[in-house]
Amino acid sequence: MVTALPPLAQLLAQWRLDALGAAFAIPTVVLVVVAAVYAPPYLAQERYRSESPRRFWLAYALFAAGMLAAVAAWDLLLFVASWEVMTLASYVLVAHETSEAGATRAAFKYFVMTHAASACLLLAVMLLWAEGGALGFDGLRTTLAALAADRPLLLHVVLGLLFIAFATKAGLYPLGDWLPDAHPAAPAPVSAVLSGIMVKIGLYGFVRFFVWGLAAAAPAVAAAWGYPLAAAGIVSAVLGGFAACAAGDTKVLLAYSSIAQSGLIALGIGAGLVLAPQHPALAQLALLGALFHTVSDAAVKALLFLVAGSLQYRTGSRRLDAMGGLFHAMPVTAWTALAACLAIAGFPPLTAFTGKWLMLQGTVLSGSALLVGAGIALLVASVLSILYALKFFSGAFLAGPVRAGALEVPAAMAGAQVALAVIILALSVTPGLWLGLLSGALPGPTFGAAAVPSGWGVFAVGPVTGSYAPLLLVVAGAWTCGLAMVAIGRRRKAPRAVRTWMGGSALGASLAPVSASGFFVPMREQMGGAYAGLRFHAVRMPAWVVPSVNVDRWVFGPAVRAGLGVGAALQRMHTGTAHRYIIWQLLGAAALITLLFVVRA
Amino acid sequence: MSDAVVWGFLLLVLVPLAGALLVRAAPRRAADTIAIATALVVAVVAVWMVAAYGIRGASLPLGGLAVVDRVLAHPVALFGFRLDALASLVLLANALIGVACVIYASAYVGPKNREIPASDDRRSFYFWLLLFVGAMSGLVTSATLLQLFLFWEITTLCSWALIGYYQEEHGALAAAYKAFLMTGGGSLALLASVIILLAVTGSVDFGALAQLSAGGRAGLATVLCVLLFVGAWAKSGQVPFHTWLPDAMVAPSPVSAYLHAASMVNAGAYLLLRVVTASGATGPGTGLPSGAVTLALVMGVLTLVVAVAQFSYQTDLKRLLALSTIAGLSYVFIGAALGAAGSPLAAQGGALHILAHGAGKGLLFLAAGTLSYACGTRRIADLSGVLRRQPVAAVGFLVGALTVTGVPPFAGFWSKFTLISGAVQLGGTGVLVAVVLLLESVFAFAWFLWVGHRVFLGTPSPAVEASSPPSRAMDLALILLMVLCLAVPLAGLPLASAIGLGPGR
Amino acid sequence: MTTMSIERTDRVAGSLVSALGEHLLHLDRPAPDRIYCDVARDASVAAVKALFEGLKARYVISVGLDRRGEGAGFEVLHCFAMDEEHVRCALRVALSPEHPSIPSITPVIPGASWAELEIRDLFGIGIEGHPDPRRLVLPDGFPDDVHPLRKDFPYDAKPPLDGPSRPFTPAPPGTTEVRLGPFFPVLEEPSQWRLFVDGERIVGTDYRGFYSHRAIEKLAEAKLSYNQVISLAERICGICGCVHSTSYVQAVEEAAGLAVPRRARVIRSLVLELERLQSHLLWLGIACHILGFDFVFQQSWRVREPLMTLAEALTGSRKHFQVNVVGGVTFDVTAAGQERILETLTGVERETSALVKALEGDQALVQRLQHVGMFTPEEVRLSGAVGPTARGSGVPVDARKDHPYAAYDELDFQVVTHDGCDNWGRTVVRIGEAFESAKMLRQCVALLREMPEGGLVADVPDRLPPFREGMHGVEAPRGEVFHYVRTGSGNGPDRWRVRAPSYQNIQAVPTMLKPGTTVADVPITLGSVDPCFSCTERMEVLDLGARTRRVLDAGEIRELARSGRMPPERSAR
Amino acid sequence: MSPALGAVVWLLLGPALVLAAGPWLDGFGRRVRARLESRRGPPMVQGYLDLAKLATKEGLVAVTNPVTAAAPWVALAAAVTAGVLVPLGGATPLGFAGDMVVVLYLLGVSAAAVALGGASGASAYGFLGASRELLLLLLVEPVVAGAFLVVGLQAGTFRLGGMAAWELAHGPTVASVLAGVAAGVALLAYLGRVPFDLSEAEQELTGGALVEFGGRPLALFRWALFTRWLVAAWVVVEVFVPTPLRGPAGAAASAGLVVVLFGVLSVLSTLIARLRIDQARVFLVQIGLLMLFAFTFAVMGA
Repeated sequence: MVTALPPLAQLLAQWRLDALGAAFAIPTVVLVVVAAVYAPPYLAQERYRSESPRRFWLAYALFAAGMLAAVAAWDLLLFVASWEVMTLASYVLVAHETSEAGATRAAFKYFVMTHAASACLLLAVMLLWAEGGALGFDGLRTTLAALAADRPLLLHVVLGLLFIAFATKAGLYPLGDWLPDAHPAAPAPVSAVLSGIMVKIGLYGFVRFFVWGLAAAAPAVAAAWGYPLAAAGIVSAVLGGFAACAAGDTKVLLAYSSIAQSGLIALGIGAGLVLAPQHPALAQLALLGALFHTVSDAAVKALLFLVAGSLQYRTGSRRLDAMGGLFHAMPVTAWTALAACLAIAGFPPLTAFTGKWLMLQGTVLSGSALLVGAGIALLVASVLSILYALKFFSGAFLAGPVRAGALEVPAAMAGAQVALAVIILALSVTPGLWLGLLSGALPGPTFGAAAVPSGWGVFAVGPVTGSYAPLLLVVAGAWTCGLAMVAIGRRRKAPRAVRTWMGGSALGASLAPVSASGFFVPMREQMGGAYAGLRFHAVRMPAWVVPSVNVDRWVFGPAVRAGLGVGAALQRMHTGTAHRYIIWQLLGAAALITLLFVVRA
Repeated sequence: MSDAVVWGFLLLVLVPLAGALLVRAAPRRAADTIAIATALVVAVVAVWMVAAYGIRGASLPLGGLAVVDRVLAHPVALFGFRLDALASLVLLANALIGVACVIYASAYVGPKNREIPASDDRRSFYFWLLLFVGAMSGLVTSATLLQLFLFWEITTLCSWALIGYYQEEHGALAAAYKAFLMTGGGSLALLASVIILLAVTGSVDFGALAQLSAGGRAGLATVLCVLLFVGAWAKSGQVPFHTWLPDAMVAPSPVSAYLHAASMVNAGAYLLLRVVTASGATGPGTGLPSGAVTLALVMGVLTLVVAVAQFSYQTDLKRLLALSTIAGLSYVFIGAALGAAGSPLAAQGGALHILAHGAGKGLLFLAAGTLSYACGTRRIADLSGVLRRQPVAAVGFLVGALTVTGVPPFAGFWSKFTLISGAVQLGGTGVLVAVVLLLESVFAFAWFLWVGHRVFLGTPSPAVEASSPPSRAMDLALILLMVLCLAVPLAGLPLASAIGLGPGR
Repeated sequence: MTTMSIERTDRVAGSLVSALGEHLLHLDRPAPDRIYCDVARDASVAAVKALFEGLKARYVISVGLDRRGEGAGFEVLHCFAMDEEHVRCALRVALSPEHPSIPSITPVIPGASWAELEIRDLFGIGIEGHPDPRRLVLPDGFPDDVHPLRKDFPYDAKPPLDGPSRPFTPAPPGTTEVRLGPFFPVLEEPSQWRLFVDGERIVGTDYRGFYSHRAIEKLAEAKLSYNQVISLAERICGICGCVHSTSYVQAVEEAAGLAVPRRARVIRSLVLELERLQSHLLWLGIACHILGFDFVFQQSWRVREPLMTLAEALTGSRKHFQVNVVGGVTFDVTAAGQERILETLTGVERETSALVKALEGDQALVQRLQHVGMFTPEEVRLSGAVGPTARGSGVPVDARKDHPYAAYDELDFQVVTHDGCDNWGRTVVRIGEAFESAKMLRQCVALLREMPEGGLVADVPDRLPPFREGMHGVEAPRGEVFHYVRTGSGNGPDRWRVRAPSYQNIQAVPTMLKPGTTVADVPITLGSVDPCFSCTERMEVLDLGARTRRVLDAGEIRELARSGRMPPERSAR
Repeated sequence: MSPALGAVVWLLLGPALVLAAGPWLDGFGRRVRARLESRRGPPMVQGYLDLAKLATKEGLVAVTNPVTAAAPWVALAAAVTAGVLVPLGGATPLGFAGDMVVVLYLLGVSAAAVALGGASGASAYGFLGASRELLLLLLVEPVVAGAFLVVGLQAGTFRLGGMAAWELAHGPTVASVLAGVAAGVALLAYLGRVPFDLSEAEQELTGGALVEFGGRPLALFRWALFTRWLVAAWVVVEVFVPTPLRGPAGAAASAGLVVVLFGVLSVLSTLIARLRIDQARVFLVQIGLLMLFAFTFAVMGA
């Protein structure tokens, strides 16, 4: 039994950044820098004027440090501490707009829910420590293996606690209910980092503990936990997608999409865990898919949140209804948004396709009923992502009144967006390169580097189960356009611009423009109820609690009153009348005799 | 035994006493200077003592009384001073938070206070406060139960005087009287326990109970334990004596922060830890009787639940904090009980929690005090948007809340982590207790955050709009405590790790 | 027959006297089964209530009259029908010649809304308390104080077009406006429906019709002779060849007290049923086309084609049969024609049966029709809807049975009804009626064969008695066509009021578009009443000389159409 | 011919072939339909004539922005690219560039480009059409993809060449037959033919998503639509009823099967009334169940 904490200095020295950590740390650094470039002009908005920029930047720095520390910590306690620093700093960032009730309420919900999850993490860590006697990650596998051998029940409890903690952070349904509130409330650069990276840190937890630790130590247990993880992933991916389709607010839409994407990644990780013992090659594909999707979604989702921020910066609203036709007014934002939307929709040749494609192979080809189901759910979720991506883009940039004038955001903001778009394109056309690098992050003997398929090119990915070369598709598409252009003849002149007519008058003259969300109501109707059904509601204290804990009322108060009462009664007895004393004596004697009888009997 | 140790112990008790007398006699203007200087000297001495002897340990036996020796037919050590890791933690809390509170009080108690404007003459206030500092130092460094009891009664007296300081304030005298009755009544039980112990075992050492239990008289030992617990519960406002502490919130905020959060109320918890660490874990023939340990554990958890259950309907910020204090102290009681049940980590965590919680809760009270000072109200409903007006208090409140609820990297995390890990190590019931503690942490956290949101964020309410700026002294005190909240683990963790179970130390 | 009808009329008159009580000023029975009651202006609403709610009479139409030339004032006639009693009755309300106004009955009978507004627009008779007093009939720009149907307004006058336009109801907040029309694929004629939709679900509608009001009533009253009006009446509708003319001549015959020869009456029935049969097949095709089922559309029209050829062979024309003349018909159906009818019918009946069988088996189609466009019997009554629209809701209103005319009293046929109250109900009714029509056509041929040829026209006096009234309904394919004729002092009508069935049925469509209906259900619901509504408002003008091009908006097109000149270019564009 | 050379040749020739073949299907489909409706119908080359007519018309655009301008091109390019990935005559020269999932996704891109085009015009009809198009995509895509996955699952690969080879080697299994039927029926919806043409429902939305397009852009959209018909029918044929013939004979056999399949689809499309979106959902869910049965058999190994 451990009798004391190890010295603090020793604890604080446990850092190590392995390939797995780096796979999360590098996107973190990139996103944190990009969002930091975006933030200054964004925060100069009127609505943030009264907030202290120092507070923001201090929290932002802590936030970044916390995230990096969480992936670099090589010690359970340090991991927990970094985790909480990350949460705490992000809470301050979410609540940045202190006078806005909605933002603070969201921040509150966020912090409380994630803190409750941290408590689970803490308890799990304590159990691991108490059982294994070591806090370092080096001993983690040993501890897990020992637990699996000796105390499987306890191991499952620990894993269950870890599951709750990571699932909450990763926004998996229903534990991630904070997400749709917190992400919209935060300033856009913060939302970008929250959604791009912090949510992924929750998934890092899954990979670190379940894949890196557990799958190597106790494959059977890991496979068993793969099922609930994949199931949570499926539910989140589908419900999140439905909710995103139903949303009318840009950032709420993106927040639900984060839940959905997070669910997809969890699905991949879960599938990897399940498959690892029997089909290591497919497991590898699923896990690689999940990791690739983590990286690509980090860039895509961050970019989308920055775009949502830019839209809010210029239109003052987050509602798709209030926007529309912004393509000409904000060309840079529109182009980057287009890249991100097409990417998140999973259209080849853009980036999100790769991850989904690999996960699809990993799940369906396994032939396991549950995983095939997961594959179909993945398909549904993919189509939903197409729906909400197109809804977002068309609602903001295409539909509605055509806006004139230059509304483009300041250079720093546009620059940040462009940088992310470039990253997305880089990830898109060279999937083989990144997958090769990520396969190095797959841990342990099970998914070791030896299992990496050979012969993957930089531009083409070709496992036996599928093939994909995005650049070639682009070439074929371009060639097709060329042929078609030849076939239908050269355009003599540019098409003439006319106004949209309806019912005898031009749009904008007497007819109100079509609002984006109004025409996506079918989506709202058909999909809105799916997620909202299980949102958390405020808890009220039952009425009986208040009086029942008032000890003064039912113990001390009566005691004091009784004491005073006895005193007063005694006082009244002393009337000075002789015969009353005699009566008392007789009564006393009678009582005594009765008592004697009772005692003897 | 060097002279330095002797001087150290003497200074700890005598400097505040002297300061108290001096401030009483000095002119009104010099009172602040004298009081702050005294507190600073005590703090310096305390820090030095802890640094020098905290882990190594130091003691100054003073022997007993001839009369008693004769009656019991052998020499009994009735008095003496001792400093070890456990005492160091509490001493640090007492001395460091003491400085902050005295500095704070120099601005808070006076005519500028919008809630309760008071006279500029703070001499009697300082008198009681410094007297209390001395008494508490003595209490912490006492080597025997008897000496501890004597200082104990002095702190009760100081508490009575300070709660009733605002005599004109509605309910102040009644609250003071109530606190005095309840804590005083409790100490009668403690006295009884000490006297019987002395009569039966011929010792007033902290380990005497364990000897009694080991000596085959577990029944009597249990009864004495319970009597001793009653004293400790009453002092620390634990169930069923938890009702005086919220009422005592009519006292000036620095008093609430110091006596009723950081220092005096810890006495009961400290006593228990003292007895537990001196007794060792329960086991066949050793340690405290298991029945008493179970009772302590059960009452600790009960207190926790009862206190937290009352959070939800509090309208007064300080009453809420008082309830939270009750809950916080129950951690220490639980830690002690778990320690007695065999987990040294839990006892260490409990000890560290005294310091961590003291710093955090002191900070919370002072932050709340700043609000009532500046805005003239402590009602949660009347306050909102304070962040814009009183940023230091707001940040202080947040830091305090994060500290007492155990969010890393603040002090409370380390103490709670150690304590709960200890509970988890015990397995079985320990894990259940750990779950309850974590649930409480989360709930308390949520509640504090919610109150914090209501009070500090949003648009300023009329009361806040009209608020006056806080004084520098008050902000300084807040900042000191914030630093403390972060710095506690640095010194506290090594000290706590040095606490072991059993008479060996 | 006549005795029976006199007894019936006595009974109804009795109940009218007791129902109207002191409101009744005078009761007039100029013809069998026709009652006219004079009531005071202020008692008109109470009288309408007594009739509509007390006696459960069916509202038909309200007619405005300008009798200032006869030394009286204005007059409004609220026409009702007591279908079970086979009696038609009208409440006559005399109004002042200077500032005529009448309390609105729309709050009691929602279906009276258009009729009242039309009286307001065309006669300048104020309607007090109308719930939606927007302009209805007058075109945009027509001055508010000019009322074309007043006798002092020359039929060829052109007032300055600087008056107000009809405002549309704005879309409720949060909804989007979808405009169907003025030109829309399923509305073959101009009318505009504005649907306020939340997504695909409808939360409200606004309608505007009367885009091509042709002022035929004014023309007839001002310029035409009785027999000239027949040609005009036939051209009211593009699909029906003779229902309006039949109704008109019968109203004139009723007013003049003319008895039409039996053979002429049988021929009228025969042509009317031929009409119905082709019309229902046409409708079936269009309904299926609306539903995206072009297969049935093509087949249904193919099946209908022999009927059109038959019509041409019998009358000389595929449409506009020119069968009627006041007092009889213009041609006989010869033996060869009779043969041809029977022959054609056999083929049509066989093929229609096959088509219907295929339709009823198509679950997807049935599902699209069932429970859509719900129209309850009570709503039928309130809206005054007629024809298959009413019968699809189980209301057996049918002028052929209720107010027999032509040879229908001699024919054996069923009034087809359906309790579905939905689009499917209306479909089933039309299909059933098509077969009933075929049956009746055979009966007509049989009747013609057994009666002697010749005697197609009654003796008609040179001048018809002036200021006599006739009101007559004919059951057209879409429902009862109603014509009111008041003979004039010359050789033409003094007042001719036409009420097409669609006039009431279209008013009922918003009721059928119950909240929750989706956009996809609108065209077929509208189609289910087989609305009879013509031209676009969008027009592009190419100036080849200047090589420019302009898009004209509604106002500019109007200006161009009326003035014949290009409107000046507006700087705003 | 070396694989690399084959790939280059097919990359150059394939798109031209696919582009050329698509419009013929339109003429063929209309002829089939006309015959069923007792009409003569247009000539077989009507598809080409329509495109030629539209290409010469002046372009009118309600909203000018790069996305709207690019949408028709993307729709066409994606559909054609999908086409060149499909095996023909037993050869899959570009099989390394994309598998079955890529093909389905590219067809999805093509459909989404139509929706984007429809949504850009601010016309209520266009928007409703786009909205319906996307909802339909949501319903049909998993069904069609699922049916293909069944074969992929059995073959152990998503490579189209591998799937066809497996199907040939193992003959029709219970699972693949069920999946084939599901895919065939779902094709109606996938191709946006009646009864699933509700996104352009002329009688309701006057053309729906494409209402604001005319001239060349409309020509391209129509061309993309024809190509989608071709490619989808083709890939179904190659995966579910692969021909054992190789080379030109194999290509001819496949083409014959595509024409037969498309003819059957045209008959079905003529004989069913357009569904409302809720009916379409019910219908597709039923097909989806069939697909799930297929999966069940596939997982069991049947």
